[in-house]
Amino acid sequence: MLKDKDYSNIIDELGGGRLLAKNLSKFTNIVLNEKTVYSWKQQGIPDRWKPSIIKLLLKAGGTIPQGFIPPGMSVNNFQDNSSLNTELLEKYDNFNENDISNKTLESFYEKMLYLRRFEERVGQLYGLGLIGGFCHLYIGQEAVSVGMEAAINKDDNVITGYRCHAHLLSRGASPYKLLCELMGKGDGISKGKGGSMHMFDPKNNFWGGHGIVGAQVPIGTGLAFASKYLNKPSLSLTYFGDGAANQGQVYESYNMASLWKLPIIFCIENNQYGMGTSIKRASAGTDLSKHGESFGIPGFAVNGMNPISVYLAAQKAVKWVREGNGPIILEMKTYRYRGHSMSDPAKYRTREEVQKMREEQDPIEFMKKKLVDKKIYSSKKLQSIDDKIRSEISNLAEKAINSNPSNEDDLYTDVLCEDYDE
Amino acid sequence: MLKDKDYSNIIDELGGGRLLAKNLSKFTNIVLNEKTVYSWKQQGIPDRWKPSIIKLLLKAGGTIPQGFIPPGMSVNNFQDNSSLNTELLEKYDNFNENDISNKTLESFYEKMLYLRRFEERVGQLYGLGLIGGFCHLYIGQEAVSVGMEAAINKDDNVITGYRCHAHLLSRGASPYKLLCELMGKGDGISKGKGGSMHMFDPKNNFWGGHGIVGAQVPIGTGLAFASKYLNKPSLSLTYFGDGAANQGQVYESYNMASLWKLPIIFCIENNQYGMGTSIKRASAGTDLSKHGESFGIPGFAVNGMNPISVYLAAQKAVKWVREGNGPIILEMKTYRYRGHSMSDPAKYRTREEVQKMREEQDPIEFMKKKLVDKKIYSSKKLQSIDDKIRSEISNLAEKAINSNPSNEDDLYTDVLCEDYDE
Amino acid sequence: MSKFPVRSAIRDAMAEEMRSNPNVFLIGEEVGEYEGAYKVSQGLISEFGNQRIVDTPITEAGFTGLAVGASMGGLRPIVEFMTWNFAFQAIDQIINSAAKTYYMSGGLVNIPIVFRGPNGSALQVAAQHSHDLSALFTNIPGLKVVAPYDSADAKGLLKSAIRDPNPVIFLENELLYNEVFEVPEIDYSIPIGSANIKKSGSDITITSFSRGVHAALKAAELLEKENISAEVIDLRTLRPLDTNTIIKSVKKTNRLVSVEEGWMSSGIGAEIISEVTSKAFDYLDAPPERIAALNVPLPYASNLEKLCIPDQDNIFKLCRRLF
Amino acid sequence: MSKFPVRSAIRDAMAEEMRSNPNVFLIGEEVGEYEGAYKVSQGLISEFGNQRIVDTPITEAGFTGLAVGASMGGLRPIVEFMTWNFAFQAIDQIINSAAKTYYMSGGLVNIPIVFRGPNGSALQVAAQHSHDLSALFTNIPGLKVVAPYDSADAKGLLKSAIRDPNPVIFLENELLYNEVFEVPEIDYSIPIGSANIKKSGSDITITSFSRGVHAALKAAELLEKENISAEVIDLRTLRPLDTNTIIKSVKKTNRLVSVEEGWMSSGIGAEIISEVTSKAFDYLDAPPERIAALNVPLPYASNLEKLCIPDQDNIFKLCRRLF
Ligand SMILES: Cc1ncc(C[n+]2csc(CCOP(=O)(O)OP(=O)(O)O)c2C)c(N)n1
Ligand SMILES: Cc1ncc(C[n+]2csc(CCOP(=O)(O)OP(=O)(O)O)c2C)c(N)n1
Ligand SMILES: [Mg+2]
Ligand SMILES: [Mg+2]
Repeated sequence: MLKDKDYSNIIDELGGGRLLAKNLSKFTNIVLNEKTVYSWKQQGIPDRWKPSIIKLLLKAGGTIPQGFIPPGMSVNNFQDNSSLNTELLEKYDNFNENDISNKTLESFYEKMLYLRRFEERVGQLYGLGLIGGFCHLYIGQEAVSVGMEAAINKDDNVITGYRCHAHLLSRGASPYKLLCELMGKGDGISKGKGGSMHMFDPKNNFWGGHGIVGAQVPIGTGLAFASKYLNKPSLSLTYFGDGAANQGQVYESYNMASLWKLPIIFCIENNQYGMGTSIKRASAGTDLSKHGESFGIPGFAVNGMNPISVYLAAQKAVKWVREGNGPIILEMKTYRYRGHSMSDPAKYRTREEVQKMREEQDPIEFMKKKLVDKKIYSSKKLQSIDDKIRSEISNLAEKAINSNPSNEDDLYTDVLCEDYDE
Repeated sequence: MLKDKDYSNIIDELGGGRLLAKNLSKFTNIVLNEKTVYSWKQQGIPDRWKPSIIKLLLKAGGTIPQGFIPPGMSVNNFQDNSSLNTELLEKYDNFNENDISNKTLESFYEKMLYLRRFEERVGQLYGLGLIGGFCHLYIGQEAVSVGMEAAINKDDNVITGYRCHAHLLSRGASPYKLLCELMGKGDGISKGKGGSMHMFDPKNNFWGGHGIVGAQVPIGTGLAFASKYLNKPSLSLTYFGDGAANQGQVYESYNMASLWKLPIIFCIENNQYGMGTSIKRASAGTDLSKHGESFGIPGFAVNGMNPISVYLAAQKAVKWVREGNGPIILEMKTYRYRGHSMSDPAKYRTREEVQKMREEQDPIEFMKKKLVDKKIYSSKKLQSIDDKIRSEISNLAEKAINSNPSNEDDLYTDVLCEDYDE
Repeated sequence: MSKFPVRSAIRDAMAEEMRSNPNVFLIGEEVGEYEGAYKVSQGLISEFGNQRIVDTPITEAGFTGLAVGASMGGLRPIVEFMTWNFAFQAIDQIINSAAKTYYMSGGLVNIPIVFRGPNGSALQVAAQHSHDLSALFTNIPGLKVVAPYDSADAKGLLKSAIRDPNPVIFLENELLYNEVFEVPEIDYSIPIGSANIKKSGSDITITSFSRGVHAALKAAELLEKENISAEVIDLRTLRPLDTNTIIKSVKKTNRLVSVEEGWMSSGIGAEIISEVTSKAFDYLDAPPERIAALNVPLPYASNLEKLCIPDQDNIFKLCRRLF
Repeated sequence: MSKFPVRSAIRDAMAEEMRSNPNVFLIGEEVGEYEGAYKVSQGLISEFGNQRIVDTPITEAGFTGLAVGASMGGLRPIVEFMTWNFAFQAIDQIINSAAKTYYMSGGLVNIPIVFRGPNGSALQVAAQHSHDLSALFTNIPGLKVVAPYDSADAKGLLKSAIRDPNPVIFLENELLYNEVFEVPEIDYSIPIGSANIKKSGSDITITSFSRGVHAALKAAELLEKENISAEVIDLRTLRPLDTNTIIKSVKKTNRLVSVEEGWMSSGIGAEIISEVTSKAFDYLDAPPERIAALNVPLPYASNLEKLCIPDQDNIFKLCRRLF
């Protein structure tokens, strides 16, 4: 808390009550009574005026007293830098592969492998008829979720589309609850009501799981808006696909995010296809990371098949956003090995194309090799990790299969936050 | 019509039926039977295959026989130039003020003045309670409509939002019918059913008059789609405001227009305000002409208070589009003198700001001066033109006032194109 | 009791709730510096600042989705649509994101949010600016739909809506903004879901909501002169519908006329009649009837427009026909 | 007569109309190279080329508006929504641009266009992918709304829709795509606006449409066993509703049950019941009733989902209760 003395200081530094009232009125377009401002000397400055006052202080070249800036934020959050400054972005380029600890490298491997094995099992369960509806697997894209997650905090918010299992697991959601959800069980994370495409885990700050292409983008922007409104240091990591990137609401979100300098990373998972349509047939400008430029949002493309590249890019983006520079776009060049959903025969691309990606760019194989080359892990150890993951998932799947289906008494719950009249 | 011989030539030039079938199949992703292609030697090449064949011919360096390209189009319509080429745009920079005839200059003055006097009268009639609802005047922006119209043909399609009176008049719509519409009369261009915001004049290829901000932009894109589909040389001139420029569907339209190289001019009338919101508070990137760049659409800003600048820019844009280069964006920097609509007190800007524009940048005053300086017209002549316009509009207004209100029998007509069951 | 126009009743409800809960904020086009296209948010920006009274670009889909996200992030957005017509651009976010999330998340994520603005016809603003969206929203589980008539209800219901943990559709009417009604001076709110008997009567039940209530009350006066005693019910909430109050009334009066300013097909009247025939069929002494906007897009010309929206005379005639 | 699944009936209708009118084209997501997310447009791109079978980016608002403009420009677009759920993003263009333009232009500009795709629930695709939009569209003047059940109707009605000079909403059902029915081998079309009596009966009228007809017919069989003779009406068109056929039937049977797979409030059943009580009140021997999807967003879990959509047993029980 700021002491009375400091308040007087600030107000005086800004020319006293009358001038400050006048300037604040001009600055914010809100007419302020000078009496009100004088009263702040005694009562303290209300929170909602602080951002504007900080901005005025910065303009006037004044110093900002310790404690006046909300925790976790920096002066940058209040600086006006409305035009795109790519030079500035370069200042954030100080993350290096060599700084990544062995432990982190190990975790990349384990986490990606977990996602892979999990999705493979989901695919099998689908094949057995134990999972229904639409089901979109993440196989091939694991580096993106694992690399991004490693750079953010638990307090940050994550949101994505229907291809959401991996992002949930990366956030720390219970794999058992996910499996139950997929099989329409009462223990499901949404009690079996949401299914593969609609899962939420607010405790882990994961906000869905959205079935409507592109809809999560303004919602993710809203999560960033809330962080800023509440003076929280958390950012919003908003994922969407190359197909979704054509949606009008994405551009509306770019505009608002930039206009209001919201703390958001727009993370495009460009896996080259939106369902059966290759990006070349769907986007006039295939350089998706550049689509924010005319809104003053910087962006760059990242090798999304390499968890280390993803992690380095993510760190840079996180720092950029966290320091109050507003939004940034990361375009992850990645690839999905399976069909768009379980029911897609994927005739729009050749087997060879897929095979080539698997052989030459697989993120898990890449990490395997890296760990062995760096002598962090032996091949034997790698195998034992795989075995452990497989058996863990098998057990969970078994348990989920044997759990009870969704409770019919729950049919009418959760429509409204109160008793619901049928 | 192309003669049989020519068909054989083309098919042979492209390697004969088998190869052509194969190449066309690859090129269009449509599997074609070689027999079908051989049959074209006798029956002629179906229209729908011509564009692809022309493209193949161009690729192969072959010559395109006279008559094979649809009338009014050029080879450019079929060339692939998918990435933005601003250098190319410079090639279109060969329009010059000195080439503009005196007659054209005279017409700029007369037409702008007509629009001004018309809208002034509309404002008066609104004040008298003879016009109701929402009514948006064009006063201040006249140079845009007059300059653009001078560069397009009657066959081209024009569409805009609710601020549509001027664009209709420029297209050649009946001022009497407009006045009747505004006053809810049976003689109104929409029988009094549409009012100020919803007027259509298909005979003059004017397609509204749309009340929903931004909605006309995809519709205008569809008009361009139809021209291309029907191999017509007409283009679509699609107007919208700086406020509308933030709408997601505008970006969706940019994408499709560029992807499919549609013949469309996106003409942004940037009058600095969307209702009471200045562009600075609504658009993160205020350089609206650049928002197409990431979609491969070139654009430039134009002095929209000067009909000559508008006309030169329009000629360039029309040539660009007409020759098959796809869409282009023109951002007209303009200004409206009146409130957003008749009910807007316009407190969001100062009187001085408006006054300054009127005094320093008025397009009509500019043309007046130009005509006198160039000794094309005397001041007396200018006054007599004004008098003539005023009295013409007065007479029409009088006639419209005395005409019959909308016919109550028309209440149930025009809901569907057939008898409508109440 | 003091007298206030509906406009300030709505503004006061927002201001009071914003004072008591710092997480309530207002977002929409022209709500801030312009103080509302219809001046409903007059004065709010000077009290709450532009962090809490947020002017948006003209991007309905975007800012509606943003508000949904903000509510996930712990805020309580009030979204103003300049008019409900423009909400069609945002309807996916309202229906698919706001209304369905609580259920799809198995109760983990609720969306406390109010969507408000003027709905239905005004004066001569023609088809694209006169759409009444009531029927559309009442079809959808996960939403509450409120459509008050007078100032006291507007204020009391809006306060409930802002406090409600669910998404609430709040339908105002431009032509009511200037109408002045009494408002209690105490701090109060009115629960969502209860209809109000505006005038009790014994011979016929007339239900309506929003501006339709005015015409219904006038029609009741005309009926009184013919010795027909009409009970006029202001529905106030359209979803959940207060069926109990309606049924009770019909059991007493044995006749029903529903009045609405939206279109008839699959409308509010259709719903009420179906509920009544299902639950009180044997009490009906005449076919239950409905009156609604004529079955055409609203025309601009004032003479045509007037014919389209039900007025006291239409209602009066329809009611009298049932005797 | 030959037998065809509904899927190919729809495809054939499009192909035949495209052959006879070069200005008819199909536009939507994955309609071309992928040959339709549900394979409805299978084979069309190889016959008509990618100028007439147009794959779009995932931009529903944009391509719907584009289609409206194309129809102004002289074309006859068939717009496929991958499913109708996604049309919420385009609803402004459907309602404000397509439905209202003919009226607003005083008859100068008509919009010949067909919007089609699978509507309502499928299997376990959950709330955001199971929305039934029937009720929403039937509220709106300027639109025609068609919802066929079998192959012959799907083909005949779609041909009429494509030839229609007005905007037509054509609601298909994913679960019917594989169902096989007889289709006449002649060149035919079926006029929009006429219901079809699928089974005649004397004791009760059951109305339904789209997949609901299947359950209604099955329920009629069960009723038959209890000596209740049900007349089953397939509405086929939801706007304009063929009220004559329904009223005539009710005057004969004196009982009515409406079946729909969408939600009940302000739904199709509500409309039918209100029309029937208004025009045949004295013929009713029991309250007219309706059955619809349960009043919740559709859950994913198969056991819960099954409870939500009316089936033959629910219908049977409801009908029997009326005797
Ligand atoms: C608004 C909307 N339109 C269409 C769909 C159907 N659909 C589901 S996923 C998808 C492709 C999306 O592709 P992309 O954004 O690249 O994500 P990816 O599936 O590749 O992860 C489509 C068209 C939908 N769910 N929502
Ligand atoms: C979708 C939608 N949102 C809001 C409105 C209300 N409205 C009408 S005009 C307007 C401002 C548009 O500004 P701009 O595009 O700059 O055009 P201008 O009026 O300056 O010509 C607004 C917000 C509307 N008609 N449609
Ligand atoms: Mg993709
Ligand atoms: Mg403007």
